[in-house]
Formats: sequence, structure tokens, C-alpha cells
Amino acid sequence: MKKFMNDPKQFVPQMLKGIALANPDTLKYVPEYNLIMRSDAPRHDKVSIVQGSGSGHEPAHVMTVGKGMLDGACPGDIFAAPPMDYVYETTKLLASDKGVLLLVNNYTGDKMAFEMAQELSEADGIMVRTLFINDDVAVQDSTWTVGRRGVAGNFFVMKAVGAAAEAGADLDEVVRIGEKVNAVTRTMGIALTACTPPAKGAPLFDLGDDEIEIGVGIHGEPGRRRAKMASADDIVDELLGAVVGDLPYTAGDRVALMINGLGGTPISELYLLYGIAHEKLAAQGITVTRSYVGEYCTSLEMAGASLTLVKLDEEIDGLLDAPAEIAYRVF
Amino acid sequence: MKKFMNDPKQFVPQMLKGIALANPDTLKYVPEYNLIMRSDAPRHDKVSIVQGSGSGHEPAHVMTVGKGMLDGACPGDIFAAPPMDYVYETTKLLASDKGVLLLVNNYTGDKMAFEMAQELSEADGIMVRTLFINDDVAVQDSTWTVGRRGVAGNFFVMKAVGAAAEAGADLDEVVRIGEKVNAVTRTMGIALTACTPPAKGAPLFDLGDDEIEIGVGIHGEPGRRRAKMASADDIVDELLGAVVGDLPYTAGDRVALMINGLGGTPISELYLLYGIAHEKLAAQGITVTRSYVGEYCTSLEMAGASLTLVKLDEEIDGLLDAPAEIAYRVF
Amino acid sequence: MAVEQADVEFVVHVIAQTAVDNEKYFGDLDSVVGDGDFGYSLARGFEIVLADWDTLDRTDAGTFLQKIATIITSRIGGTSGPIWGTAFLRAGGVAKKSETLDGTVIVEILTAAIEGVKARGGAEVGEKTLLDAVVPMRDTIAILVAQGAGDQVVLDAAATTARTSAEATSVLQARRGRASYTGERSIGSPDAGAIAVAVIVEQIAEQWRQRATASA
Amino acid sequence: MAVEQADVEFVVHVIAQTAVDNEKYFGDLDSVVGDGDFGYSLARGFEIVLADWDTLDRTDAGTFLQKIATIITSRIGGTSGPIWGTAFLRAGGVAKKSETLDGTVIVEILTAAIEGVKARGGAEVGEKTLLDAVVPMRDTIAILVAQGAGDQVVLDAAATTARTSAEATSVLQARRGRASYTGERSIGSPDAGAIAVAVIVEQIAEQWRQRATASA
Ligand SMILES: Nc1ncnc2c1ncn2[C@@H]1O[C@H](COP(=O)(O)OP(=O)(O)O)[C@@H](O)[C@H]1O
Ligand SMILES: Nc1ncnc2c1ncn2[C@@H]1O[C@H](COP(=O)(O)OP(=O)(O)O)[C@@H](O)[C@H]1O
Ligand SMILES: [Mg+2]
Ligand SMILES: [Mg+2]
Ligand SMILES: [Mg+2]
Ligand SMILES: [Mg+2]
Repeated sequence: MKKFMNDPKQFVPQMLKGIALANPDTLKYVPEYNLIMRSDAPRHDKVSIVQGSGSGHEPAHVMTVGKGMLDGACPGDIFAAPPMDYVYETTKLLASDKGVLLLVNNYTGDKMAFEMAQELSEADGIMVRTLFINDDVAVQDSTWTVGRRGVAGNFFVMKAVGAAAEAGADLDEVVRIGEKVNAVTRTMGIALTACTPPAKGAPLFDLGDDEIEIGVGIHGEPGRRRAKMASADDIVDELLGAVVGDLPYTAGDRVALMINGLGGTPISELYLLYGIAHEKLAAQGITVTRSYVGEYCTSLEMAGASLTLVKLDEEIDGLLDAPAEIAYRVF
Repeated sequence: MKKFMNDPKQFVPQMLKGIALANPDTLKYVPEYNLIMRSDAPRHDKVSIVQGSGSGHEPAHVMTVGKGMLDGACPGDIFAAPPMDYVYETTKLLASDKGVLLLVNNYTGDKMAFEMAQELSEADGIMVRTLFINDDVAVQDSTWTVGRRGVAGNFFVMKAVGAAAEAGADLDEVVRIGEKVNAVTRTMGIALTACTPPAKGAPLFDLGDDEIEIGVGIHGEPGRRRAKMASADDIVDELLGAVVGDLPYTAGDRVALMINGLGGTPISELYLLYGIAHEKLAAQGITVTRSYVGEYCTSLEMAGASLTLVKLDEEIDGLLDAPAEIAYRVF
Repeated sequence: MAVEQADVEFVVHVIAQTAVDNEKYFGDLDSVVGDGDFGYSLARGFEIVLADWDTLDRTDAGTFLQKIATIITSRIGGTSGPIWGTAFLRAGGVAKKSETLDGTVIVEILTAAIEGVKARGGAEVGEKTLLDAVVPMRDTIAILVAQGAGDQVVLDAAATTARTSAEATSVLQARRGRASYTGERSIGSPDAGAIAVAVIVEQIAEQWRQRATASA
Repeated sequence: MAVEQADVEFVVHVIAQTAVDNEKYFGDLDSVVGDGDFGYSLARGFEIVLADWDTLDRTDAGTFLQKIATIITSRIGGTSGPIWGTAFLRAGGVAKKSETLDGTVIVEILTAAIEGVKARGGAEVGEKTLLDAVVPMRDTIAILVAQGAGDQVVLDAAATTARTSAEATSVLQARRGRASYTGERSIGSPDAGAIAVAVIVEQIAEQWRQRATASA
């Protein structure tokens, strides 16, 4: 394992410190809870939006804190949901008169930590709602499982609720919007390589030189199945087949198309996939009117990509159009 | 080699098509010359700014075309300077009444292509200037060599001349600004892995599991020397030693600090490096007042990073502050 | 069989030390079909338990166990934080209400912990989680306690049952936790949490014996 | 020795075919201390030469060579585009002005190409570029032409000199091109462009012989 780090245990704290040092005017760092928060939070004229989830998915979510998006993010260690205390203390710190919305990618650990924190915060008199994101079509949803995972599609929920909160919407309205966007968002991912958590020091799974993992999760969880490496055209067909067929998206729909890099894939390849997917959707009568290409939700240095579709309407367009200022920026 | 692509020969064209499809309102794609240009170019109220260089460095430079930055980029194939014709035809297409500035990273191939294109364009009556960027301190500069390479620091030159041109500066003034920024910009990079050009299908060099390459170029050219993997602290010391000592930057200076990812390194590690570098500079009395963390100039999927410093003054601050709208965006 | 507060502390110390010692092993188990962080998470929490050991509130066994729960809840992330935290919290609750710590109370404590874990994570036996080691172990203990067996006999049997049951999770398909996302591919390797329980109980039985020998 | 326009076309065809056939080999040579794109660049240009072969302007040998130069300049990137383009352009210029294509003119053509390359890229002999194969080869040809040697003799000697000189670049430190950035580490492997020249000239000599045999 070769990574830019000192000590695996200091990986997350040192990353968070870097974010704070790079954004001294807009962000505050609370080391006790791995918390990156807007320096002007809580603002009592808006609902506070909080994300947790594990680390290793950057820019999600610590780098998407800022005006128009999150008020705070309190991640756990690499691929581990935050300890319940982090969420509880963050909720107290960011408690606004208009309430707090906890955004949770749907995983067992996260779900429990956020639900426990919600219970405790409500007992403290804070108005709290929890919203689960579960856009991953790779995972079968059924009553006896933990349900679908939340993956890169969480960006759209975060952006939409962030815009609504910034515009002054009340907690019920913000929740309605979040649920609405989550309901029209679907994602599937594919890995070309595994990834190596710093503390483990070895890849989470072995993938042959000509193998790919289809339907991979963002924590190195193996996916639906292993397959032989294929052309970009075939890979896009596989991803679109799973995603389009799921909602389903149909001819006449207007959609946002996201090609999200999992960490180790260069943006050149992401744009290449984007172009192919855009045209294949057009051929099915589905029109892409919003494009998102880059890294939104990664798995450390895993090479791979996920494809997300969001069915658009005027309300969602308006929310995605709204300005936002986040730490993850390039120019 | 596992990459998202169909045919290596179509790698660059399919990537460019993706960029164009993702930005239908703002960009135009001219396939004959690998050209991505602003759809409103040439604008005769501003100097046109053109970059070439090889592909494989994305977002440089095709994804940094837009208001406030480049008017056009006409890259060659992966790691190859563009054929002279591309530059010549691009210069003609983007010829503005206020002239054209050709930005060139200082490599033999690029230099020749751009100089030939300049000659031909001038013969056609177009006002053209060429500006060479050479921020890489890893390479010894001397009369008998080709001089220093242009690497990630080119971002600052591009941003500054883009802002000046947008504000209406004339060609001489734009050149003055570009030369000024280049003169105070220094970079050095380090690779943790090699990268694999699509057409070659194998890594450009072999690096052991515990080896790193110090002073690597952005085309997979081996660097100054090979070393054992080290802690982030030690790596930052090495990079800062080379970069700070070169200009030199001294106590009391105000600087921009860029940690640029080479393609395969996740942004978490980049922020970790950023934080360490920021503090080590502070300890030397050098104050970081502008931060840039992310991918600016990559080498395909190479894992690694480069560190750039720019000595700031009020004029440069103003240019870096100016708004820009480029295709490489996340939200 | 009946135990003192010192015995409870001894057992907790063994749990903590075993979690720290097996960080890598538990992590590797979790990376077969999970995400590999299980060993790291446990170790980060229990190393605080060890570091703070001398200053922990020892008013009574219940308070002690609840103090451990607090450390876990504030330090351990992932699924393990809430699961293990809840288990210690509920265990502490029963201990607090009980005058003595005889065999029946030990079984009650284990049952309360199990119910807490079930309520928190929604899992049942057979879904390939640590419950598949803990529940049969609790049943074995209950039977032996009812028969009036001595402490070492109870512990050895508990260790054997935990180990057998943990290994047996190999044939199960995961229905909870990250491993469940892999569907049928989760079959063929044991659950990380269940194996961790087996390793820990084996350590407890072994060190209980050594302590008895040393003090004999 | 004297050649016809058809011979020039034959030679260009061999150059183009050899460049296309050796794409991978030339690329690998360039990746030792360069950036590995040399084979790809040459192949992409010369495959157009082959594809357009039948429709190329054949008014005279000079026009033909300059047409090749245009294709190279518009299709080949990197350092090789301007270098090889300039070489063909200058070669064509001399051919155009010459009535016949006798040995002296061939030497003049080569010299013009060399001067063009020097002017364009600023390199001199000894800086570890293709000039280190081309210049000695031109010198060999000049000597043999002056001695009145036959065409096959000249070509065989040219191939030998190109090969020897190209291999000899191993001991040089690169002062031009990307390889120069590696400083002393460029010592120990031959220059990619020089080896490419050797391979091409060997092919020319060999296929010239085969053509003569076939038509004999
Ligand atoms: N719902 C649940 N109830 C009880 N135990 C569970 C549950 N889900 C997972 N586990 C246990 O937790 C272990 C994994 O813990 P950990 O790695 O911390 O969780 P995560 O899946 O969040 O990474 C599994 O091996 C299993 O024994
Ligand atoms: N300045 C120069 N003049 C002549 N030939 C050169 C020069 N620089 C490099 N070369 C030749 O070009 C070859 C590399 O070509 P290519 O890979 O296309 O260039 P690049 O370095 O731009 O990738 C080298 O092996 C060398 O023979
Ligand atoms: Mg986890
Ligand atoms: Mg090149
Ligand atoms: Mg886990
Ligand atoms: Mg090259």
C-alpha cells in the first residue's frame, strides 16, 4: 500500500484539518466529532442539513459543506459510520430554530447511529428529521434485507434539500423535497480495481487483470457479479440496462446524467463514458438536460465509475440550478 | 490494462465528444482538430487564449475552456503535442481583432508545433503571441537543455491571462501578466505509481511496491530519482524543500498553495498533504492565503501529487479572484 | 456458580484486550464479503477502554458496564458501535438491578444484551451476524447453570458452542450488515462478528483457567 | 547510382509500412526514458500515408515528398510531427529543384532534411536524437556515392552505419526531447528515434534487394 499519509489512525483527522486550513473563512473544524461545519451555522433562518456516513468517499460529504448544501458533516473513520455521539453532538451544535435534517445513506451502521442520535436530540427538544437515501439498484430490495444502499445519487438529494433549506423552506417541506428526489434517482457502479483502506493496508478484494466487478458498493463490498473486462460501450449498456429499467425511465423523460468516478479513474475516462451514455439515452428517447461528470462519491482510490439518472421536473431543475459554494472546488 | 474505452485510437475523440455533449450551450467541438472552443469565440473585444499540449492531463486543458479561462484547446493524442495543423487551424478559427495568445507548456514537440503555427498565422495577418510555461523545478535548467517543463502551475498562468483577457486587456498586457505569473510559480511532483497510455497498454515505468519517483514529469517521464516510500510529512518536506528553495520563497511572502492530484490519488490524500504543507509553510513564515486542492493537471491514472507555490501580490490576487466558468465542474 | 464484580471487570478486560490484539484478524474476516473495518472499529473503542481502565467508575458492576457502553458508543463507528454499545448498556442495566451475580443473573444479562442487539439492528438468529454465536452460547450457559455446573465447565462449554456456532455461519446467507449486499456470495465464509465472539469467549475461558491456576 | 521517382515512392512506402509495423516496438523504446508515444505518433501518420497512397500527387518526386510532409504535419503530433514533417518538406524541396536523382542529389536531399531537423528542433549530433543515426548514415552514403558504389552496396552500408550509430546512442546522455529530463538516467539505453531510423533503413536495404531479385 502506498498512500500519502503518516499514520492510518490520523488519516481522517489530518484530511479534515487540511479542509479546514484550506477554507478558513467559511468552515469550522471540531476535531472531537470529526465535524466540518459552516462557520456561520446554525443559522436560525434555515433548516440545518447534516450528513454523516463513513470517510473514504470524498468529496462526500465533508467537502460539500457550504452555502446551499450541507451545514455540517461528521463522518466516521474510513468506511465506518460515525459513532452515535458524533451525530448527537453535531445535531446539538447545529440545532436551528427551523430544525435539523439528518441525511443518511442507507446502511445498517449509519441508520442505527442516526436513529439513536435523533431519539436523544428529540429528547433534548430539538426538531429532527431523518432521511434515508437508497439509490443503488445493484442491491435487491426486499422485506428481509436491509434495503438498498445509498451511493453517488445522494449528491442530488443533498443539493436539492440544501437549496430548499437555503431558500427558507420549513423542515416538512425540506423532507418532502428530499424524499421526492431520492424517489426518482437510481445508480449503479462498476469497479475496475479494489481499494485499500489505510488501516487494513491491503486491497479489500482481488480482481484479476481482466476482471471487473459489476454492481460494486462504495465500501469495497463486492458487487452483483464478476465479469470479464469489456468495452466502454458494453459497460454503459450494462449500467444503463440496470438503471433505466429500474425506475423505469422511459421515452419522453428528461433526466440528469451523472458519471461519478470512484477515485482512481481519471476524468478523461469519465467524460468518455458520459458521451456514450448520453447518446445511448437519446437513442431511447430519454433526453439528458443536466450533466454531472467528476467525483461525487468515491471509494478511496478504487478505479471505476457509477452512473446515476435523476428524472427531472421544473421543481427539481430549480433546486439543482440554485447556487452553492462548497469546499470541493477547482478554480 | 483496464480502462473505460472502446478503441485506443478513439480515446481522445470520444472523451472530447463527451465534453461537448455535457456542455451543449457553452462549448463547440471541432473534431478535425481535437478542438474544444467556447461557442461564442472568437470575441473581438478580447484576446483569444489557446492551449494545446497533449491529452491525458485532464482537466488540462480541454475542460478549462470557458468564460474567464481558455477560448480553445486543441490537444494532441495522449502525451503527444498536437500536430502543427491543429494549432494553426485553431488559431485561424479563434483569431480575434485583439489577437491570439498561444499558451505552451515548455516541451520540444509543443514548442515546435506552436512556433510553426505562429509563423504561418502571422503570415496570414493574425496577431499572435506565444507564452511558454516552465514551472517544474525538478528539471535542471541550462543552456544546453530544452529547459524546464510546464506542469500543474500552468493553471495559474491560464487563470490570470484568462481574467485579464476577459477584462479587455490588450495582447501585450496579457503577455506581460502571463510572464509575470509564470515567473513566480514553481512546482514539483511525486509519483506513487506509473501510468498506462491507452495505446501502449502497459505502464510507462515500473515502480516497486515500496518505491516512489521524485520529480516525475506529467507524461510518465521518470523523475529526479527513485526513493523508498515515505510518510506524508517527509514527502511534503522533500517537495517544499525543492520548491521553496528555488524561487526562493521567503519569510513574509504571501503565496497560493496548490496540491494537484496526478489522476489516481483520491482527494482525501490531497487535502491531507495540503494541511501538512500549509502548516510547514506557516512555520517558515510563509503565509498561504489562497488554496487549490484537486486535479488540475494529471497524468492519466497515475497515483501521485504535485505541489505548486505562487508568490502573490494584489494584481495576481485580483486575477485569481475573477470569476470563471469552465466545463470541469462538480455542482 | 456466582461471580464478583472483580470477575466482571476481568472478563471485560479480556474482551478489550482480545479486540485490540485481533484488530487485523477481525478486519480480514470482515473484508471477505464486508468492508474490512470491523477489526479497526472494535480496536479503536476497546483501546480507549484499556487506556482509561484505572479511572473507570467502579461504583458497582452495572455502572461499570454502562461506562464501557458509553466509551463504545462515543468511539466505535460502523455497525459495531451501536450493536456492542447497546449490548453493554443493557447488560449494565440488568446488573444494576441485581443484588448478586449468580448464574441465573448472568444468563439474564446475556439475554438482555441479545434483546438489545436484536432491537437495535433488527436481526434474528440465522441472518449471519454475531447473534448466531451469542444466542446458542447463552443457551448452553443457561442449561449448564440450571444443572449447577462450575464456572470453568460453563465457560469451556460456552467457548465450544460459540466456536461451533460461529463456524457454522459459513453456510448461511447474510441478511444483515454489509455482507448481505453480496447475496449468495456471502455463503462459504463465516461471519466476522460471530468469529470474533468465539475468539473472545475462548480467551475468557482460557484466561479464567490461568487465573485460577495462578491464584491456586 | 541513380534512382527514379518510382524508387523514391518505393522507399517512402517501406518507411511508412515499417513505421506502422513497429508501432509497439518504437513505443516501448520511447518509454524507457521518454513518454512512450513515439510509435503511436509515427504509426498514426504513416497509416494515413498508406491509406491515401493511390491518390497522392505524383507530379514529380519533390511534390510527392512534400505531400508526405503535409500528411505528417497534419497528423503526427509530439516532437516527431514537426521533425519528420520538416525532414520530408526539405527533402522534397531539393528533389523538386533537381533534374535527376543521382547519388549526389540523394546526399543533398539527406543533408537538407538533416539541416531542417536541426533548425526545427535545435539539436546537434551527440545529443541522443535520431540525428545520431541519420548524420553518420548520410556520411557513409556520401563516401560510397563518391566512390561510385552500386545502389545495394550503398544501402547495405547505410543500414549498417545507422544500426551501429543508433546502438551507440546508449552511452550518450539525452540533451533533447523528453528523455533529457531524466539526466544521467537516460544513459544505458539507445534513443528511440535513432533505433527507428536503423530499423527503417535496414528494411529499405532488405526490400530493395528483394525487389531486385523478384524483378530479375
Ligand atoms: N443488524 C445487525 N445486527 C447484529 N449484528 C450485526 C448486524 N449487522 C451486522 N452485524 C455484525 O456486525 C459485523 C460487522 O461489523 P462492522 O464491520 O462494524 O459493520 P459494517 O457493516 O457497518 O462495516 C458483522 O460481521 C455482523 O456480525
Ligand atoms: N530536438 C530534437 N531534434 C531532433 N530529434 C529529436 C529532438 N527531440 C527528440 N527527438 C527525437 O524524437 C524522439 C521522440 O519522439 P516523440 O516520442 O514523438 O517525442 P516526444 O518527446 O514529444 O514524446 C526521440 O527518440 C528523438 O530521437
Ligand atoms: Mg463499515
Ligand atoms: Mg510525447
Ligand atoms: Mg465492516
Ligand atoms: Mg515520446
